[in-house]
Amino acid sequence: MTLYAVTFYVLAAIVVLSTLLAIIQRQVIHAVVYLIVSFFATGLLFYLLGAPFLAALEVIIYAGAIMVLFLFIVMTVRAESGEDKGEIYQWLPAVILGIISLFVGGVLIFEIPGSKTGLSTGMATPSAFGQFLFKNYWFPVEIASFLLLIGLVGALYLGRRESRKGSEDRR
Amino acid sequence: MLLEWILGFVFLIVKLTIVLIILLTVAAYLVWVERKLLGRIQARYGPNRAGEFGLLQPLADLVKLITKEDTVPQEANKGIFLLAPGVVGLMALLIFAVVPFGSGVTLWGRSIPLVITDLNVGLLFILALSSISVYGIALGGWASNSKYSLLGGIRGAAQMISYEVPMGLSLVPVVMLARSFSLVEITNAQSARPFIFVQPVSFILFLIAALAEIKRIPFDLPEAENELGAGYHTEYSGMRFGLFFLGEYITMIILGSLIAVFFLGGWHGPLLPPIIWFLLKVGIIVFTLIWFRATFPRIRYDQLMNTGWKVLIPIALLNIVVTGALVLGTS
Amino acid sequence: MGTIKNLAEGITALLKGLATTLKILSRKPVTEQYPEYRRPLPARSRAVIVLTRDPDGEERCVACYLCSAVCPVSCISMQSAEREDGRRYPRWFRINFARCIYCGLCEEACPTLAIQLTPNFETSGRDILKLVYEKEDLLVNHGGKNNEYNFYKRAGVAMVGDKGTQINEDKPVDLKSNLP
Amino acid sequence: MPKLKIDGLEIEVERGTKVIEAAARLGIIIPRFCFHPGLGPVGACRVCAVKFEEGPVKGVQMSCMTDAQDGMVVSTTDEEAADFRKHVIEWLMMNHPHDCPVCDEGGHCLLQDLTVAGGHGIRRYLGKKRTYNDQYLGVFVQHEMNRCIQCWRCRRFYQEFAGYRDLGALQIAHHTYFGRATDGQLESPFSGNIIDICPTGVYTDKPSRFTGRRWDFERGPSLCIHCSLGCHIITSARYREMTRLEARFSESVNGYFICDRGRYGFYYTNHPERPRRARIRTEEVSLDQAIQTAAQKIIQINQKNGPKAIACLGSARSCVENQAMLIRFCRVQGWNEPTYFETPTMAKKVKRAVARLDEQLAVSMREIEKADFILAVGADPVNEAPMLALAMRQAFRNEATIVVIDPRPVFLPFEFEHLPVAPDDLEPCLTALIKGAVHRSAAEKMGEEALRFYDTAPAEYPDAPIKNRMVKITQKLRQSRYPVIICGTSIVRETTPDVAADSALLLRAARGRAGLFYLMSEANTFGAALLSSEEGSVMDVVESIEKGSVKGLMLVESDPFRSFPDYERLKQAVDKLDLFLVMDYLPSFAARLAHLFFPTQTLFEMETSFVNQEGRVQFATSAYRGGIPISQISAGGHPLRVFRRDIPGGESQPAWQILAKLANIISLPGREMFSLSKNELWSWIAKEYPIFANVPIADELPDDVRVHLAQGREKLFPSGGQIRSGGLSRENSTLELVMGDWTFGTEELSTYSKYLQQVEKEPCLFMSPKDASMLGLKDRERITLPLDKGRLEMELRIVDTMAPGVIVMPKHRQLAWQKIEKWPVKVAMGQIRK
Repeated sequence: MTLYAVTFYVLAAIVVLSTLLAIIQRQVIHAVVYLIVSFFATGLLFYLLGAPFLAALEVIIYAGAIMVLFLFIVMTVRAESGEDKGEIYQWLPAVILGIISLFVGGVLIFEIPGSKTGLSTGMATPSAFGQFLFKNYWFPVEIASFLLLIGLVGALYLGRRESRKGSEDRR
Repeated sequence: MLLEWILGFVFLIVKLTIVLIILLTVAAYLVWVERKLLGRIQARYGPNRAGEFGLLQPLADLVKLITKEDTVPQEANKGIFLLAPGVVGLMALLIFAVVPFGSGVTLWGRSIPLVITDLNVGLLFILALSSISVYGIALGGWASNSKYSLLGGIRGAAQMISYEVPMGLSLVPVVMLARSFSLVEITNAQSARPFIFVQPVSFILFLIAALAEIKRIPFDLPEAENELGAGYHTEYSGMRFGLFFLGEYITMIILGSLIAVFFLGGWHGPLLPPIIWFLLKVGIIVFTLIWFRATFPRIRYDQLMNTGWKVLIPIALLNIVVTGALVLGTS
Repeated sequence: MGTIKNLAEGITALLKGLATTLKILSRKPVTEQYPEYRRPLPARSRAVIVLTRDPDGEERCVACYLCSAVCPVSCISMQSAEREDGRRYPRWFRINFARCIYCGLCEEACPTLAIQLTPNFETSGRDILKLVYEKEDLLVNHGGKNNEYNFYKRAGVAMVGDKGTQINEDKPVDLKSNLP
Repeated sequence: MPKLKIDGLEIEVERGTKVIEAAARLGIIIPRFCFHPGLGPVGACRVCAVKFEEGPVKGVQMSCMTDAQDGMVVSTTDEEAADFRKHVIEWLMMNHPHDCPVCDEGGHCLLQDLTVAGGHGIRRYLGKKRTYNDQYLGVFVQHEMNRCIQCWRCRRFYQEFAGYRDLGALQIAHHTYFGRATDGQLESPFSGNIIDICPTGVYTDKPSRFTGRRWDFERGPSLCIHCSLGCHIITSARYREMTRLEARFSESVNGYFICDRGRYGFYYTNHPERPRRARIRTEEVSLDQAIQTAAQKIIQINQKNGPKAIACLGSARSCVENQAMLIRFCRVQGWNEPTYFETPTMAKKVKRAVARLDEQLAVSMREIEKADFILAVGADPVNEAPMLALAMRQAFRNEATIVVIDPRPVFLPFEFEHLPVAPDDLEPCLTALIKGAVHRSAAEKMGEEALRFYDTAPAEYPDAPIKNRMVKITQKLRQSRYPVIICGTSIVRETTPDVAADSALLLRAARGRAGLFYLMSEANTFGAALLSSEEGSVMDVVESIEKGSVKGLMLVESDPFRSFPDYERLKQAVDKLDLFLVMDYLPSFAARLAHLFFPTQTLFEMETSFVNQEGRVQFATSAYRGGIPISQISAGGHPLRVFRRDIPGGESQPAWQILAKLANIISLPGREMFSLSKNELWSWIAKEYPIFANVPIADELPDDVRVHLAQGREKLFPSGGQIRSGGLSRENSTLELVMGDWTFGTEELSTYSKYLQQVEKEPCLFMSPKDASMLGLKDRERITLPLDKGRLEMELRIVDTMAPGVIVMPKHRQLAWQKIEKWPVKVAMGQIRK
């Protein structure tokens, strides 16, 4: 086992564990913190697999922006953790689904021959990544950005209506 | 092969240690410099009791901070409360890993680059880490279980994610011109002409956004003493407060370095050795930051948000489009 | 057009501010260096409290409780008592300087000029109990701001002399005679 | 009823009301120095001037001298009147010295207040001031005559209200002097009141001289427990020390004044030897530890000797709460009921008195002032309950006839008829008077028993001199419209309270209105009699100890060594005990002997209630938290500079709380648990004793409530047919020893006061001239008096105002009189020697 493999497995374990912890934490803030750790480790995994740009994006966007918004909301509404311990049957579907996916994962790893073949790690430099994305997938990218634009305009519109109704202050 | 690897590793450790020690010392003395400068700007002496000219003041501060009682408020979320200052300090230190402070020296036949690691996505790395350091503030504020801290934390989170966008966008033209995310590459791209002359708009945008990002006056709303006590670190004491403090001053140095690297041509300069040039540029920027602090009043929260979203981002976007067009046109 | 004008004005204002601070940077500080240079304080400045004595060398304080009553932070406490010769005096008198705000109201309330504030302000220490002064610590050997005043010469009680012998007093009424 | 208008407010008052009082009723307090509601107007100070705008009087007039009349329109704020008042104060202040800082009145001085209120801040008069020499007025009152503003209040109280002559006005005009002819202790036992009423600092409280200012004191309404009257007082405490006590106005009990025993008797609270810590034998332990030990001991004795092997003694000086909790404690444990009285006789007398007092007959001291004929039987007011003497004096001033039937040499500060008869003859003498004044038809109307009572009463008293004097008295009684009978309970016989009550009933039937007023021995004697159901006494307990059936004794604020007649016997009995448990706040003899001692709180440290002798439940708040006074801890120097959480000596707790804690530890499973809440205790009292049901205990300081055993439940005229004819059966060879009280020196609590100890007189034996001449003894000779268990030595006083055949002696602190086997004591004449 190379240093490379060790790093991979450690990171993978961190991702799985912290995600699991994020799910089972009762304190919302703690869940958020574990999720951040998970994203951070995922970013490192990307880096390990030769995609530094993706790694950076993962951290910036998921850990740095989306989770901050989560945190922001949790802090402002001050969601308290429920004191009551959940009934066991609430966990049942999750447990069943988890067992099934573990089983499928096992089958996937040990039985499907594709998992045995070596995978070459290509260094996805930012420019290569950009070239690839905008040359092959310019249309989906444009559609996605258009959707985002619509979302942005919509949010702006809703926000404006809200503030106009309010009062005279010109913020 | 193995020897080579071990040697490289040893060099790395030595380099890390030297940089870390210098960085911490400089950060500590930066406190002294700032207090001294602020004092003089207000026609006072500033610290002048501990040692000649108060030069031992940082040491005294350190002793004080370490020996002070480390209090944790009742009902505070203890784990997160203890973790938060660490996040701030660590992220600040990590950013410095990709900052090049010289062109590289040759020692015992080995060429040693004067950067801890020349990451190919160095710029993104910086952005990523600065976005992570939001957590130190937000979580610290939340975990203190104090209304001042919470308000400080919320303000900090909102301010930092708002200004991350213009900060990132203002750097896009730089990347376009340098055609690389690597900080060394960007520095080298300015060997002839620093980007400040090519991209003055970018420079001003970055300066403003970065000031807001490191929460210095006039953007120190998360700590606003007269409204929030000390904002997110109201409840911290002793060395935990010291970590917040340290983080702030390291980020000042980092901001100086980044502006030097992105806009002032890094270590490039005539006559003087590169490292001196670099330090000079950093020093000028840091002085400017202190000068700003001595001059400008804190801006209002709505003004902060309006400036960020309605002024800086559109200008940054416009700047990207114009730069892009020019770059396409010239190539 | 207005926006550009505003912008220009704003930028000039910022630059002006920066220029001002830069100018002051070169100025000599106005601070006086305290332990090296002790500024002479006026006699009426308010710091450590003392208990003075009257011209006869007796303690002036009669423990009338007015200072403790007027003290806004309740830092003065005492117990009055009667000396063998009938003089009213504080059996103990305590000022908690850790609490005192040096407002000077006690001095103003004092009818016998006993309690006075002095310009001596250097009392800091490490033990808070050392800031609690007892009568022995407070008593001085002089009359403070007014050396002449003697309360008992004007009070009308027989203390520093018999009835009718003090300032502005008639001889005592003779009970045995009906003459006016 | 005149109707007038003061400052635009209309009010209707009784005829004869002064304008100043009418204004006070509206809440307008017109400035005054000489006027005092207890003393009335005199018009000496001129500071109550108001403007009469309309009506029969016009212009600026003294509101205290003007009767309220119809149609008056009065302005108190009129400029002319205000200016007048302002000048009056300036004149009064002309000679007033500038000695407020060394004057104890400063801070609650009427003159100071009005000077400030009048705006007279700076003296304009620069001439010489008039001075006076001061006098020594004794232990209680400090004199500083320079301060006088000639309001005459002191003289009017001292001479007119209280009836003593030694303090008064001397000199004339501008030189008027208030004092005594020569220096010396004031004779009146009410002298302290001149301190209260003096509007400035001429008379100040000597024991509390220079101890503090009014604003520094912790003050609270409380009760005086130095006799059974229960006067209302205000306490002042500072630095954990009770420093001063003043009279509190009470409409129906003491009015505006109190006696010196009440005013200066409280020093037992600060007594330097007062036990403040729990003790096991001589070892000081924590209260909890002592309670644990006591519980173990009690359980041991209970298991070994049964529940009846522990006896409890309460006391009549304890509050209702303590007495009730002790009873509850004993009932829950299954013990015998606690005992409150020394002898079975005393228990019976008090219980009869309590049983006979009902709503219609019982009178308060204010009502006594309105009586026109007062008949005191076996009562010595100045010595037993001084304030009663003042109330009787007010009746005298209203031209009432006052008759005292008592063997002792009774002194009262007014003219009265004294019929000195032996204790056995009190009842015949009383009933003879009643029979002479009441027609038989009145008794007939009241039924058979009344008639029997009337018929058995002797028609006349056999002794000729007294019989002759009774003729005039009977005539007066026949003319009276409101007679009141005052009956003592100390020296009288068992049946006397009943006879007094029956006589009062008869008088009421004949005169239409009559009152009955019992005097009792201690502050809560009435409460003890109401609460305790058995008629046991200390005597019975001592007998049980001697027999060996009682192994443990628990004393709750009781010191039988003081009151039990046979000291030696009691001491031997106590020595036999397995467990001797004492709860008290006094350094009493019993406390010193205790195997287990618990410190309790005095009335000033807890919220309590007492029932006075007319059945009035009265309440007291706690003045301060308790603990060793700072002055005692620091030995006069400055307070110690130590930080501690607890109060030094602050372990004392109300006795009833200690009892509750003890009970909760002893209690077997299934038994009732006691709560430490006062309200819970009171609800128990109300449940067990329905007459307490309407006591408003939830209030912070409830108003007084009178409780009386319901009328009609008692058989009336039980004394019918039992009255002896009296006078004739006296043996000539023996003298009866009567032990009475003195104002100072006999009441238990006040004997611990160092100031009262200074004024108490040497104990002496009183004898009538007839007996003395038979024995050949002279006045002021030292004699020896033989008693059952030894002899006493003291001075002899021959007084002609006492009954022959009787010798009188005080139960004095300085006298070891507890050498008596049994009451009543007969002393063989020949054995009294020089």
